[in-house]
Amino acid sequence: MHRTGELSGQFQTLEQQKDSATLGMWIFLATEILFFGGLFLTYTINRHTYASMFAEASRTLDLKLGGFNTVVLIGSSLTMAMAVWSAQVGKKKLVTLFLILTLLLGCVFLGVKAIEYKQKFDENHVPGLNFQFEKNADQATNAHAQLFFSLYFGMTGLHALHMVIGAGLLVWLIKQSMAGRFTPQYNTPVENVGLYWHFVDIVWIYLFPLLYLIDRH
Amino acid sequence: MSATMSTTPPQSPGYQLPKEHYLNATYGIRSWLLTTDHKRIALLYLASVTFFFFVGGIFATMIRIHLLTPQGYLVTPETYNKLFTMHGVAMIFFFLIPSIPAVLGNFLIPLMIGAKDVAFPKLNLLSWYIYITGGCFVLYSFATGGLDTGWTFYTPLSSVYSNSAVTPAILGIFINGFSSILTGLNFVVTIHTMRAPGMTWFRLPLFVWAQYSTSIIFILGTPVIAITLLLAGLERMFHLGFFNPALGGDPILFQHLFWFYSHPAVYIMILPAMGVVSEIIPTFARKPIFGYTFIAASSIAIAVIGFFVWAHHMFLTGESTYAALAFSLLSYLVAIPSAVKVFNWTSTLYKGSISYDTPMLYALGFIGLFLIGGLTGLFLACLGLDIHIHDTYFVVAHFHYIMVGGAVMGYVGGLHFWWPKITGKIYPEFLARLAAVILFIGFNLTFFPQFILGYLGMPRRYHDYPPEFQVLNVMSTAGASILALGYLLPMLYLTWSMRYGKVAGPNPWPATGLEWRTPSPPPTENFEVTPVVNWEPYDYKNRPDLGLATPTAPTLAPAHGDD
Amino acid sequence: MSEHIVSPKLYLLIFLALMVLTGTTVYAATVDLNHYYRGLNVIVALVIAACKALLVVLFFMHAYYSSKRTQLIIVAGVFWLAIMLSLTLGDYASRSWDVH
Amino acid sequence: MQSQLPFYPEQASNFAPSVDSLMTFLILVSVFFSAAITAAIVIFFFKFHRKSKNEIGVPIHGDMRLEISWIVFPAFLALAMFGWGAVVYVDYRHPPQDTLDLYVIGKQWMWKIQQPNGRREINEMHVPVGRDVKLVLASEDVIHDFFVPAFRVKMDVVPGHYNTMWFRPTKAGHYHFFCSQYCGTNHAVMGGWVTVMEPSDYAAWLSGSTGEDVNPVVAGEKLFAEKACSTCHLSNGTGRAPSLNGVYGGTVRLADGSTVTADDAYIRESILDPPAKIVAGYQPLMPAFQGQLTEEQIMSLTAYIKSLQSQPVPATGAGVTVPGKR
Ligand code: HEA
Ligand code: HEA
Ligand code: HEC
Ligand code: CUA
Ligand SMILES: [Cu+2]
Repeated sequence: MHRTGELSGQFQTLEQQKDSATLGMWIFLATEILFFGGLFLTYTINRHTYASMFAEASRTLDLKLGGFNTVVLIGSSLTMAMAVWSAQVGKKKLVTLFLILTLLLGCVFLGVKAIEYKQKFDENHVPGLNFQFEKNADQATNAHAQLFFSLYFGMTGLHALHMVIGAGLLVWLIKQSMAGRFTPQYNTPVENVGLYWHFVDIVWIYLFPLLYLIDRH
Repeated sequence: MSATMSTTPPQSPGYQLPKEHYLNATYGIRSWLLTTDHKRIALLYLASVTFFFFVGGIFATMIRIHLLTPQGYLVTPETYNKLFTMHGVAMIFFFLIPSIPAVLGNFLIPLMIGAKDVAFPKLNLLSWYIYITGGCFVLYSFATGGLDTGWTFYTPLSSVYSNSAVTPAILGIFINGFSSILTGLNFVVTIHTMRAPGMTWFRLPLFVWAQYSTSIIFILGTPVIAITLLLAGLERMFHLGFFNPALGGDPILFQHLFWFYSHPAVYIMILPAMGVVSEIIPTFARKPIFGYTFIAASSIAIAVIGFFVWAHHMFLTGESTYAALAFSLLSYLVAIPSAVKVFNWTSTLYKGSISYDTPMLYALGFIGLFLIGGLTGLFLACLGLDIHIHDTYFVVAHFHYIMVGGAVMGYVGGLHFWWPKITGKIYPEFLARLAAVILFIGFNLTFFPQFILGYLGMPRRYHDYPPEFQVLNVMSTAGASILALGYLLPMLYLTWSMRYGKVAGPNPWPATGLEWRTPSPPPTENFEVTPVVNWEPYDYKNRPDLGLATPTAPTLAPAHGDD
Repeated sequence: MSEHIVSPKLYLLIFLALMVLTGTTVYAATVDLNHYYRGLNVIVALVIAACKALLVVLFFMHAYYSSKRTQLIIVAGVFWLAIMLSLTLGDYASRSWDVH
Repeated sequence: MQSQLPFYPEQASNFAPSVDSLMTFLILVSVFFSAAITAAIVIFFFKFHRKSKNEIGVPIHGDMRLEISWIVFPAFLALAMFGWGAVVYVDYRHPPQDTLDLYVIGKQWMWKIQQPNGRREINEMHVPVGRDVKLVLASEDVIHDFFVPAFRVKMDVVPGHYNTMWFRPTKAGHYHFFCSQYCGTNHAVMGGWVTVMEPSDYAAWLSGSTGEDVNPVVAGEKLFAEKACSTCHLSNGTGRAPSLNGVYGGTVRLADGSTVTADDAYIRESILDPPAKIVAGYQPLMPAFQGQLTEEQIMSLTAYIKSLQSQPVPATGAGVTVPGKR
């Protein structure tokens, strides 16, 4: 991703430069799969061992907020895709507009997440801080419920961190887009940030059922 | 295809260094610390991994001195435990894993494929800074309380019980992981998109194939160790329970996650060294390597199959019998591509024109020591035998044979081989051969007795051992002092040669790779004109530019079709 | 790299499909499917998530139109994840077969 | 223990000869390959040493038949190693029936061993020669590993669950055992001695047990009352919980339709984490005892439950009560 869209020294052609950037982005996303993969493995094993406890703990999460956030995030993926499209067809104004929309939706997501975290905090459901699952829960129940919430915070926290980084990248894109940098010939940064943003969306697509939707009957 | 190449001047003694090259293109600390030139970054890595090798080596020396007597008089038990842990951490994560990839790989990959630089030069510099940051965290941990968990960080010892500075060490290794990932990413993209015209996949030097395979592991393995250590660190900081059975967690899960990375990581350490050997042998036998395709493919095979064997470190943890059977069988499978390499290297010598310059001595030493290390890996992968030798000195001997006898020998050999390219100077040949022989002898004396110790039942990580094991331990310590001397020599004469060595010229050996077709040291942009490749790798017969005799008249014959 | 431009209509369509799937997964979680087959609830949830992820990868991320090389990287990432999950879970699952 | 053969520790169990012959086989294979390759290198060195400065080698690019043969031949040897190793290992992981069961608890940095009759030892283990011995291993803190070189056996001792190992001592004597998994500061001194005795000596030694040792069955019975297990687990099965009489070693049907064998690990799990496996026909009422019992207490409870096999069901249906409880 070169700042100006000019050819940087190590490359021979713009084509080669773009090819490299895209390849690099995809490889990075492959590492991300494995990075989250370790968490998913930990989750799977614990959920299997403490199935009923996980179901019980999962039911304390706010399904409405979680569902709302899912819609918001998928929506932001749509606007991100539209931003890429606008760049590809050369509608410079639209690029900026869609990037801003994406950023806004991302912020809404993070805001809701913050509300949820606050609730957990009030309910003493934050591991490591006076964790207490139910009023008179015994030691073992507490420990197993804490496992669920550790994973909940670990997974959503890491996901949120990715969102924050994504938001930072969006701000950077918006600035450039306002300067009219992105053209049908040069839009690799938009495309690549797009790829990243969609990936973060996919992670959430898995987190939502795994954390919020355990045996809600 | 005619071999019309006109870049290299004809061989003649009395070379001059090129007027301007990457070392003197700009001056000042800033020009080094902010450089994006892959060659300079390689030198930054060279300095830093050497530093960590010293750190690790000093710990190793103290370990060996302590083990001279059964009760050990040098240090307390706590300190001893810190010594081997810090030795392992410094050597593995901060010396051996980055050594060949980040030093030789960085320097050579663009030169070998005819590119001006790697695909993402800034990312490359960033990798180095990340590495240094991680290193600082780890050094901080060493300096403030040390680290006594073993390099494997098994929970719940590391996450609950240890009183040492575990958290900064874990953070350091976590951070360092991103350096590996970025390096691997950079290499893969570079190899895919930056090859010079004519540099097809099957004309790539085998060193590049090895680096490519290594990068696959960097990319797909490293993230897992990152998340694993992050979880262990969080568990330690916030008293969570992922791996702590007292809170419902599972310590075996940690081992699965740890070895999912750390077994493939051993191939990160050996594959690049195999790549180096695959360059050295054809050069000093002056003939094409035997079975190019098989060596190239076996690198990829090792990288891929290497991901299927990790739980052979866990045969006695209580993993299921079925899992143990599967992982043992797969471990034998991964030995086959290594065997293929060994046989092909040996066959390359057949009907060669062999000279025994220093790099060749290291390469042949590598074959022998890697062979022993690899074969004893088969003992450990053998389920029935591992019951007895697991976690004994047999394991310690196995991995030092591969990592010190194999990987470090390959690294030092590679440094000698490309030293003329890196510095433009030749090292003193006699001293260099002497050092190679000293290292070989010292190494075997240090680590061979440990196989016997292991089979006799001496567990590893013991600061105190039954007296009947003393004789073998004394032998090992004696060997280690020879080994230390052996490492001291190259450090001295290589440094000396940078200033006082003879000027090497572009292609002193001569070798066939692209990197030898540009001045030594190369200019910042590597090649004056983008090279065009129209010869096969390691092809001496059709390279009149090298100035060597050819069996037939030096006609410009087609590059292939010779057999 | 030939660039393929996906029409906004298709994007919208994918988005709607994702919404429908989200609704389905929420609904499916409120029904006791485990009753029919042990663990069916999780399986359904994961299959739906996989479908959603596939839609995003193929169309939002243009993998459907990308080079073989890009597709190979995606497959490799998923495949390696599968190695990690299947071999580890295989250990856990087969421990209880050792009844003696 | 100093051995007669300088490269082998003493052979004192049924596994020692099998492991040693496996070792011999692998050494032979290794020597074969090392010798062949070293010989090739040395011969080529003398034969193909560079004769003149500008000489080059004969270009040979490869040979398909060779490649295939050096893939296939090692593969066969590898399979042989795997197969033989697997046979020994599978045998080791499956203890025979009717073993002498000892409980071994590792904690930083000592070993507690309990004989079947309750006699306890610390860093010492007495076993009879010629009898199949099974060790049930538990840890109070971190991972340890019980390793007896002369028996060629070892097994990790993992907190949070039981591992088992077995062997049959074949030679009376005194053998070192070690902790072979790094476990912190005094890992190196966390060892002791296994004494293998003639069966009659062993019996005598066992009965010489001093009165201080609390029989685990008695201790377990006491705990069973103290922890109020007895309020639910009535022995006639009329309580809210299943009767535990004869449970041990049998097959239990679970609520989800599957079955399990009630071994040590199952009893342990049932106590620490009851919801994990619910007995068919019962509600998940039982509180989890994780964090409230030491490994030793769990073993006593298990020993008690095990002893219920042979006890006749009390006619009164009053369950198991121990006089003089708190
Ligand atoms: C660079 C590092 C490196 C490499 C390349 C290897 C390579 C191999 N390793 Fe090793 N290993 C380590 C570093 C390495 N290892 C470390 C650090 C540990 C200890 C970790 C710790 O606990 O701290 C360890 C531990 C270790 C164990 C666990 C031991 C235990 O704790 O009980 C096992 C078990 O299977 C094992 C097996 C193997 C095998 C089968 C190979 C194979 O890849 C070897 C293949 C090579 C050959 C086989 C030689 C060439 C072949 C021939 C000439 C033909 C003949 C071949 C046949 C007949 C098949 N290793
Ligand atoms: C790349 C990896 C690497 C390398 C290169 C080495 C190199 C050496 N190691 Fe190793 N070692 C490990 C990786 C490595 N090690 C690992 C992973 C462990 C396991 C840790 C654990 O259990 O957690 C281990 C454990 C280990 C043990 C077992 C400790 C125990 O279990 O109790 C021993 C014991 O002998 C040992 C010895 C040595 C020696 C003598 C060298 C020598 O080769 C070192 C020689 C180098 C120097 C000495 C420095 C350079 C020389 C000079 C600067 C000259 C001047 C110096 C002097 C005169 C002193 N190491
Ligand atoms: C509040 C009642 C209650 C108490 C107190 C209680 N249990 Fe239980 N226990 C049950 C019930 C109900 C079951 C059957 C359902 C299940 O498997 O969880 C059970 C099952 C078991 C089982 C498995 C039995 C089988 O047939 O497979 C064991 C073993 C056991 N309990 C041991 C104990 C021990 C030891 C204690 C005391 C430390 C104890 N229980 C205390 C209610 C109780
Ligand atoms: Cu206990 Cu080592
Ligand atoms: Cu391994």
